[in-house]
Amino acid sequence: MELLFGNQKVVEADVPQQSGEQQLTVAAAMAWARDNLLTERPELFMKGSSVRPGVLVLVNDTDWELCGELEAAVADGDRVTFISTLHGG
Amino acid sequence: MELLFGNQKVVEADVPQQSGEQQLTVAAAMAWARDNLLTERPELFMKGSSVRPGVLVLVNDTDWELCGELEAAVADGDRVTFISTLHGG
Amino acid sequence: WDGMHHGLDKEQISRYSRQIILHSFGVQAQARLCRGSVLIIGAGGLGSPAALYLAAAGVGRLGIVDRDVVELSNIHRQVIHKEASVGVHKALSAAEACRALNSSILVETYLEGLKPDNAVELISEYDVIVDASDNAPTRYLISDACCVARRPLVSGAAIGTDGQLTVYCHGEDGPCYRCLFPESPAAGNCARCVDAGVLGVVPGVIGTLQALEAVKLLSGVGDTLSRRLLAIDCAAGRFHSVKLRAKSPACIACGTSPTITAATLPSYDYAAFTGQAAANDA
Amino acid sequence: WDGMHHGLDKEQISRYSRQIILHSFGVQAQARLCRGSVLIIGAGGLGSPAALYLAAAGVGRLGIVDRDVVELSNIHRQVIHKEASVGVHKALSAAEACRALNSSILVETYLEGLKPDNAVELISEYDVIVDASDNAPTRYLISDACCVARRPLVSGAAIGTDGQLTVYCHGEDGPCYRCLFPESPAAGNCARCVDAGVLGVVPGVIGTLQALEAVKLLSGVGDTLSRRLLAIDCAAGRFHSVKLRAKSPACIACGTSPTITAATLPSYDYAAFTGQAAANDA
Ligand SMILES: [Zn+2]
Ligand SMILES: [Zn+2]
Repeated sequence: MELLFGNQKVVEADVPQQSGEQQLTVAAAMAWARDNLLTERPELFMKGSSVRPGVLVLVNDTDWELCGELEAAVADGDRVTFISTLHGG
Repeated sequence: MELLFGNQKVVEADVPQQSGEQQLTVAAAMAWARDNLLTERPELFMKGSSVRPGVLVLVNDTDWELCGELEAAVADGDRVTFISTLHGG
Repeated sequence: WDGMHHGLDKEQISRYSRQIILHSFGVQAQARLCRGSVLIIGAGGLGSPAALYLAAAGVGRLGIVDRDVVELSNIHRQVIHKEASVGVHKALSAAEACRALNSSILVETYLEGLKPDNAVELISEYDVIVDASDNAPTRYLISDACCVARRPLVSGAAIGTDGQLTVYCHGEDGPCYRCLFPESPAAGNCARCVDAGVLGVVPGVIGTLQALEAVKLLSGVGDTLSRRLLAIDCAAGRFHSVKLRAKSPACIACGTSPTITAATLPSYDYAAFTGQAAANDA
Repeated sequence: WDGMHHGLDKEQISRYSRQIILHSFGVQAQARLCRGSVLIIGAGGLGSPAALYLAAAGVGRLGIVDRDVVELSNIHRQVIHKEASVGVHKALSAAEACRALNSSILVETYLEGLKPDNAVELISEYDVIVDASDNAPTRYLISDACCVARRPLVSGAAIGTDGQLTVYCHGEDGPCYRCLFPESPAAGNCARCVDAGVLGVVPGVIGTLQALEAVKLLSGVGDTLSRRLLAIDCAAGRFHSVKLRAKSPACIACGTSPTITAATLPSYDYAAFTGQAAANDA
């Protein structure tokens, strides 16, 4: 995801809690990142309300599929990482 | 330290707090490990009350020299690691 | 000394003595390497160190698949080839280097590349498969064929200063490439070394680690990277290990009712699925 | 395109094109590699991939130090040598492989090994030093000479299924080997590959990563492993990065009042200090 975040690979961000929601989810964190961190071509990051094909989403180094995908809860100090599958060799 | 801990590389241990001491130190944890975990040749691990030459002591992946060496405090959940310097190539 | 019935001759005992005296490896693990076989798909940046280290380690039979010839601009990362091999078929150049390192092993070459109509048959002839290819359609093809043939797959990739490594299709619950990425990324998102560039030593690190995983799979020694992905940021010097999902029952390649089978795979359109033509100039 | 004044000729531009088009590297970093020099001490398990990748990457001048000849039992991990090179001097065999990969670079060989009376002079002739040796006295000697000559040192080691990597003597506060280990381990605690065995691909992984660190130091691109030690457990597939202390003002090699200097180093008794004779059959 290097390109998408202006060549910064690790971005620490305070994602604001949305009013009316109980708990921040990965979905909300992704939407916030798309709107606030992406410097170019957001379509390389998301597709609809989820992540684009070929991107693995991790919550604290664990595949989000094991944590509830879009609905996975994220709390203060949690790390959400996006890894693009690579094809080069 | 593989050999010294009976081929187990990561040992999780509950080191008992010594009565009369405020806070568990690396020194106390080491002495406990020597007496309770070592299966053979404790002299390969310690020399006197400190670690033998060629062994790097880490507290949560940080060189103990940066944490206060023998007096470094360790708490529940902290990880103390011993790495032997290698010479092979 | 568990030296009975290992089937190694005197020269092998001498050649591999440093692995044999290693307590955690030993003569039986070495004998399993010598009896085993690995298919390396791609003799480029990843395949170069993978082939060298597997030949040196004593894997009994190595297959090398590539369809391109060596170019001068390959050599900064494809260290199995020499200047004098520019213009020579990569699989042949790599095989020659492997034989020069170890004449006691068998090295076979496949000069047509991996295709849907030969993939399952070819992969079935080997114990462990190494994906050292460089493009999305070939990566899906290899993973699918490994599902059909039930072969463990050591998958590596590198671009720029980044690398990735994992083991697919292994054990009870190990996922395949499709379990992780059921939908192919859009063609524009798939950087290849030819287009985006790569620091030569990066595929070197990943390809060497692929050899390590193949050795562990063949010998039965150590824990492989099934359900774990290693992501390396070589510029920052960061190594990141992440926990992956289990295989998906709904996966069309490795699930409970796969639609990709020995019968259907040969006619699957990988170019259409990925929006890219296959290339194999790794 | 920052292609002005880089001093690369047309063949170099073509040969290194995949590194040059990489945004984070580019033509100026490549030019620094081509102008730079690296001394590799030990042409064994670590030195094999280090030399291959540094030659391929285009480091302008490589020095290779070793005093042993190739044996059949080396080749399972020392992939720069060939069966046909058994009996040939390792430094010569390695140099020949580097030249076959890249005839545009200069490769120099030193067949006497590193000794206290030649170390500082030899190390001073190179920009970056790679410790690919296999014994304690040589490791202390290399570190001391790098302190005296003020050269950054890429240190790698491997035994069994374990490997270690760090950069010493670099930057404002980077420690040297003595800062970490002022006292040498007892001789009985120092396993060597010859005695304890080593899985061949393990020094392969570490040596390739040593080439990466040398490329970063020479090119100025990326963060090197100064004050960080990478410990790899290849059997478990675990990569462990630890934070190291800064250099010690009291260090007798790199501190504020060193007793090991260009004048005193040649007569320092490394065998007595470590209780071991030096060997260099990495
Ligand atoms: Zn699957
Ligand atoms: Zn020092």
